[in-house]
Amino acid sequence: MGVADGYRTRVGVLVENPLYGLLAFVGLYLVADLILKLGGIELELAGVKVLGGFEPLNSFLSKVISGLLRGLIIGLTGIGLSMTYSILGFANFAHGDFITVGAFIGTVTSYIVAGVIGAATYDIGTLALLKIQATQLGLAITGGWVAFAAIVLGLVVAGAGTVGVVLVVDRLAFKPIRDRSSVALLITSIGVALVVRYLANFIWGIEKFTTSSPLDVWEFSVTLSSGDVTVNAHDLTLLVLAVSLMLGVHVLLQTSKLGKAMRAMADNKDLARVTGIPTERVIRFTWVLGGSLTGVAGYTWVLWRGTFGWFDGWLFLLLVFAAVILGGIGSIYGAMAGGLVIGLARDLSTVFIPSALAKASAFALMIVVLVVKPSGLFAGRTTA
Amino acid sequence: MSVSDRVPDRVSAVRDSDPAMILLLLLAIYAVYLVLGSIAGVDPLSNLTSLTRWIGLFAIAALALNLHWGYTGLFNIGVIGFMGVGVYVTAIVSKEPMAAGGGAVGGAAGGLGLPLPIGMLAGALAAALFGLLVALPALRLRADYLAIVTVAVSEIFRLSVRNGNIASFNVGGLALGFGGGDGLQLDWGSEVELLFDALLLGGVYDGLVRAAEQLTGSPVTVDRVGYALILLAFMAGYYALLQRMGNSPFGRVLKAIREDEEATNSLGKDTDRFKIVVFMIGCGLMGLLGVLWYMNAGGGGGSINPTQFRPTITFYIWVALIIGGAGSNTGSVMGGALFAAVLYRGPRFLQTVIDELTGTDLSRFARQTGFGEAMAPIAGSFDVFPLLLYTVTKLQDLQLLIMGLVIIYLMHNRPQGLLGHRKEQAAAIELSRPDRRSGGDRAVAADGGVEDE
Amino acid sequence: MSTETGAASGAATEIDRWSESLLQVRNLDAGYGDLQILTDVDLDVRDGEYVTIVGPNGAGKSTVMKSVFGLTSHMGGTVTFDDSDITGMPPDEIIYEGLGYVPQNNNIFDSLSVRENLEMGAYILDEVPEDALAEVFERFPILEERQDQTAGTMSGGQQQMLAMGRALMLSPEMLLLDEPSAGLAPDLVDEMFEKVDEINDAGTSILMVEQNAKEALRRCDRGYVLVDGKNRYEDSGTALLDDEQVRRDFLGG
Amino acid sequence: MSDTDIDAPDEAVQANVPDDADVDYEEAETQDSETEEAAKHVPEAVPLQVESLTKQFGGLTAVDGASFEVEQGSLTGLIGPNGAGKSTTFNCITGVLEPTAGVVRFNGEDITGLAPHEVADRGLARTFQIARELGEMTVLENLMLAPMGQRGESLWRSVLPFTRRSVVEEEEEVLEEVWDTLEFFDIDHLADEYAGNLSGGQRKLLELARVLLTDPDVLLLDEPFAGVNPSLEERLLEHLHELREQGYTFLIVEHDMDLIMNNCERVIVMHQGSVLTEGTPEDVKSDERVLEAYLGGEVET
Repeated sequence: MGVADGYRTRVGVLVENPLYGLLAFVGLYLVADLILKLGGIELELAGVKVLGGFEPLNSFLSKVISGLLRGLIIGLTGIGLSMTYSILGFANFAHGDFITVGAFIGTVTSYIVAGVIGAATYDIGTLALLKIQATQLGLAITGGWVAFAAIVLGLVVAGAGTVGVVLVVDRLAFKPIRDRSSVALLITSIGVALVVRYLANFIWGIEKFTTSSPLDVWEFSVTLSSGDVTVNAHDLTLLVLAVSLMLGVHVLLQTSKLGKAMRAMADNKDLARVTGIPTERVIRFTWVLGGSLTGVAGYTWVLWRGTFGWFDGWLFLLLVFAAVILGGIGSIYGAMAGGLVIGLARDLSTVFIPSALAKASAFALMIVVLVVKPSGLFAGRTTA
Repeated sequence: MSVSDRVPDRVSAVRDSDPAMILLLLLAIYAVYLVLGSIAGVDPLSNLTSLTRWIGLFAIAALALNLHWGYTGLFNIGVIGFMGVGVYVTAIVSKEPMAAGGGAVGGAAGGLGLPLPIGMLAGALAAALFGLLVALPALRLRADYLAIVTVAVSEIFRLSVRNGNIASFNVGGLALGFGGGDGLQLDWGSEVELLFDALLLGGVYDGLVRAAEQLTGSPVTVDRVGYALILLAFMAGYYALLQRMGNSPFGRVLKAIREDEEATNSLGKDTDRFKIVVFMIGCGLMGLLGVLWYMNAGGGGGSINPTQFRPTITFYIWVALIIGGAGSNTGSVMGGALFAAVLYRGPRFLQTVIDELTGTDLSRFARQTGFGEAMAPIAGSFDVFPLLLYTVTKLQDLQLLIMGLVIIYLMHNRPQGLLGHRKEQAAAIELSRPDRRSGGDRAVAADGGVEDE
Repeated sequence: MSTETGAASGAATEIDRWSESLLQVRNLDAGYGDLQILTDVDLDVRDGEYVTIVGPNGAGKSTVMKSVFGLTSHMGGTVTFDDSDITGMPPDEIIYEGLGYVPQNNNIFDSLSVRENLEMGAYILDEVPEDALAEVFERFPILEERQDQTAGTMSGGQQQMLAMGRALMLSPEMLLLDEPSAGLAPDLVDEMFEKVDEINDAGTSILMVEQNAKEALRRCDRGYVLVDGKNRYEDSGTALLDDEQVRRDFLGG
Repeated sequence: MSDTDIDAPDEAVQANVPDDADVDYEEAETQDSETEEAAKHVPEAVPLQVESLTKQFGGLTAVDGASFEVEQGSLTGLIGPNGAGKSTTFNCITGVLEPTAGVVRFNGEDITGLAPHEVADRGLARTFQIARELGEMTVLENLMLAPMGQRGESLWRSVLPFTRRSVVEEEEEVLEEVWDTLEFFDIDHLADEYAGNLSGGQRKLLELARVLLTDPDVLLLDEPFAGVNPSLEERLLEHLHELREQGYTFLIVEHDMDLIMNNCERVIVMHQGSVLTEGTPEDVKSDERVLEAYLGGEVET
């Protein structure tokens, strides 16, 4: 199983070389196709369409924007996944459900703040179970100071609450088997994922909830000849938040003592121990950092899409894995970059293929990367 | 089953105790279900057939997964994808033909109309080939990467069949297709009868029909019983096949790959070839399992639909295997049976029994109430009964939560499974000391004299 | 300083001779898992002394180091440092006792910068000890020059300096060096040995395991020859070096 | 595995005497007269030839143009100080690592860059420095695995009813051979034990027994005596000599010098990735450069 590095297999050699040529061809084809589509040109060969078509510029730009925003959420989530991989040494299949935790805890907080302070007509139980139409709460970041406060508090609690859950999970599920194989930890994480996911189901039920009230969210449009490109305040919130959090993580890892210790531990656990770095504390800090980012990412998803269900975090996890693998598992900068690539790939793929296959194409991209460059694009380092 | 006739009786008795253990467990499970069922007045026939259905399916599933993970260490968490390929291809091959453009509705699609056994063979073959497609790039990856790739592939499959563009297409004047988001009706006739016929057991089937008509007067019951029997037969077949595969030099190499691939390679075994072959075989078995799983929705013709192919069932199967203990076929069957009876069917059955006993309809209560209503009395008057009731009514959803806890518990406390470590030697014969040399003349070895023989 | 304790093969009784030693290893048995490597090893390092352990391949030299630093399975005997019993203590506690350890391989954090590596060396302190850092930079000017470089991109010799620098960040009383010359080009080996001399001259006791026996014995105060997991000879470095029997031991008597 | 005797694999080897068997000795020109004499000695057969083998890991050159040969039926020692590149050389010969440059010839055939199982298949088998026992398999299973090209390794032969019988018969033959080997190494009392529960020395024995069962021509043993107790070591050595007399060829990496010097008729000394010298133990012992290499410092090569 530990075949990927150093040790050669014949399958690898067989598969790699013709594949590079094929990949280059596909890449060039897609670029050419895109250019022709944007120009509205269609090339036919013997009556069969081979290249081009029509893709309005505004639709294309909307896809780019949507892809970037999705990529930011993926990246934000991926940082935590990547860190736990490099410091604890396993692929955490419960990570997707930590998004769910953040989304629910944050939204409940926002509902309660907006419902109790603002409208004061709902009881806390109803609000906490998200049983009312959110439009009545006017939960938009530009919807007045109460809504603004509700959203900011929601963000904070989403982060902090997820940290709490994650720490409890680590203490109960992962710490007792810290020294076991990565596969044992991985299987355990699947168990954790089921518990968390179905606990959310148990409490909030299977219906998706919807939050934002579109009327109150400010929109900014640019009109092109082919139509409008629109961005709203929640998109911008996500952009600002994600970028600043990523910068924050960068600064933290580069300058803080614990951040450096995390990188040190990701690099060389034995040496970290010999040097006197308190490994358990570093692990706890890893969960805190990863958990808070993931929780916030969950809440920003709610803001951005305006809806969330108990199963969504799990469905999202594969995209996050795709991003993290693409960027080189273990590297947080890889996770950020991989997130953007996967997000863009997912949304831009709809230029070429039916939108139902958008997600599939992102997974396919991940598999291609695993085949061509198993160590990821930011290869060579397993650095947090 | 794999016992050679040359092996002494004493030994075969020991070997045979494995199937005996399985039988004993099955009997115990049936007894509990029958007793509880009769208390609650559940029809014993439907009680037993639906229990058998799930025991059979999960045992088969655990056996197939055990070949990948338990024997060879291939971390496949895309089982449902391979099941899907199997059942979809079978559907297309064996569905009634439909002329292209004939169906007015968009997604309607027919098949090639070939006999069901051929369809099943094609389905298993297609799943094996799909496995090859995954294996070529993925088998050189580390276990955790292979896990991610397999689950991604199963999702790619699900998303692809959901896509409307291949819901229906025209091949040589026939409308074939995957049905898109609407899924496919498995209208290949009475699959149970077809399978009995294929096994040249048409007479047995007719006998069953006559017996059922005398007993209950319903032909549906025949299909239920027949389906249960078919599943048990397949379970026995899978078990025999995999035992034979495991108890052979072939199986020995698989175990060796699981333990240390590089060392095995250095002993002159072409480990890549073994991994590819075994991955394909396992995927083929999963493909066939897919057909069995969806062919008969508890008595009637089945249907398939992309939402059924979410990874949830994969995790069920993993829990079943972990309970039984990866690496042992006997353990896999027992794990599958325990999982089906206790964790999978258990909550629903318990709910039915409670319904019958209390004369209530708990599932209606679940629809009417929610977590909030259940919690409110606790806050007010410490009345936990509504929460308990809600919990009971949500048992079906909660079973996955419980499974999660079971996984965590087993990984912490019994990573070798409930049955513990089982010493199953991978060889075609019993590995005892050959008769010609009794324990007494070990001295020969001490001076190295064996070489002269 | 080195003359004071060197050539200590005097006639004084064992107990008197070593009563004041900083590190005392007595009857140490140790190994990995169930595999015993060391049998009955005795070893002493006095305050300020420079002691070398040499011996043929596979004699268990590195295991002695690791056992002192709590990285092997302890099977018997005692290790005392600075009058406190550190037998079986885990490495992250031993580090508080004033012992520094430089492993043979993987002894730096590759992806951290040089400066960050040094800061990690002083992790257990609240603040980065500026004076210790200045001292390390003074001793290894190349580290100051390259303090922002990613450690993994430096040459082998520089990495070895960095590993020593990291261990010196806590100003330990004693430094354990495991084959510091391994894998270094010949001219770098000399430089490395000079650095060890300097560190010792500044008052830090040294216990060093070396493959490069000739050079190590020439420079140290005292040496031990380890064969088959037991210490066979002990004398001043130069005396050992001239001993024909010792030379032959390296090629298997 | 039809011929299950542990017998001399001679014919194939004898037929393959390379014409240029002595070419590579020219590299050893700076040696004293005794070694030159050794160089003139043209071996009967040279099953294993390594020419200018080089292996780089990134910027580090672990093996730097090493050339040597192993004679048919010899017990050859490969020694050198830590970091001399012995294990890397082993890994390059057996296909675990792909050499950066150079050629490995086995029985005259260029086997450079073949996969480990292809190398093993040609009769060049190896053991590992740290025993690679298959922990969750019993000792018997570990050994039953080893014989090459078992019919039952084909899935169909193992599963189909009408071929199963031949598999069973073969298994019985293999089992007998395995018990012989178990008794030969006196570990038959451990037969049903999981290999993971064995002690370090027992694992070494198991690994040697296992590799012998692959019926190789040449065995590459990586520190076979590490962790083996002295009495066991003695018996192992006896076995090695016995096997060598039967025609097996051994190349042994070992750090215990006594052992190499007393048991090998040829010794190859590696230093800093290349071959410093080779010859009889006496030659090597009296070679001042070898001692220098071991004591440390620069050595003129």
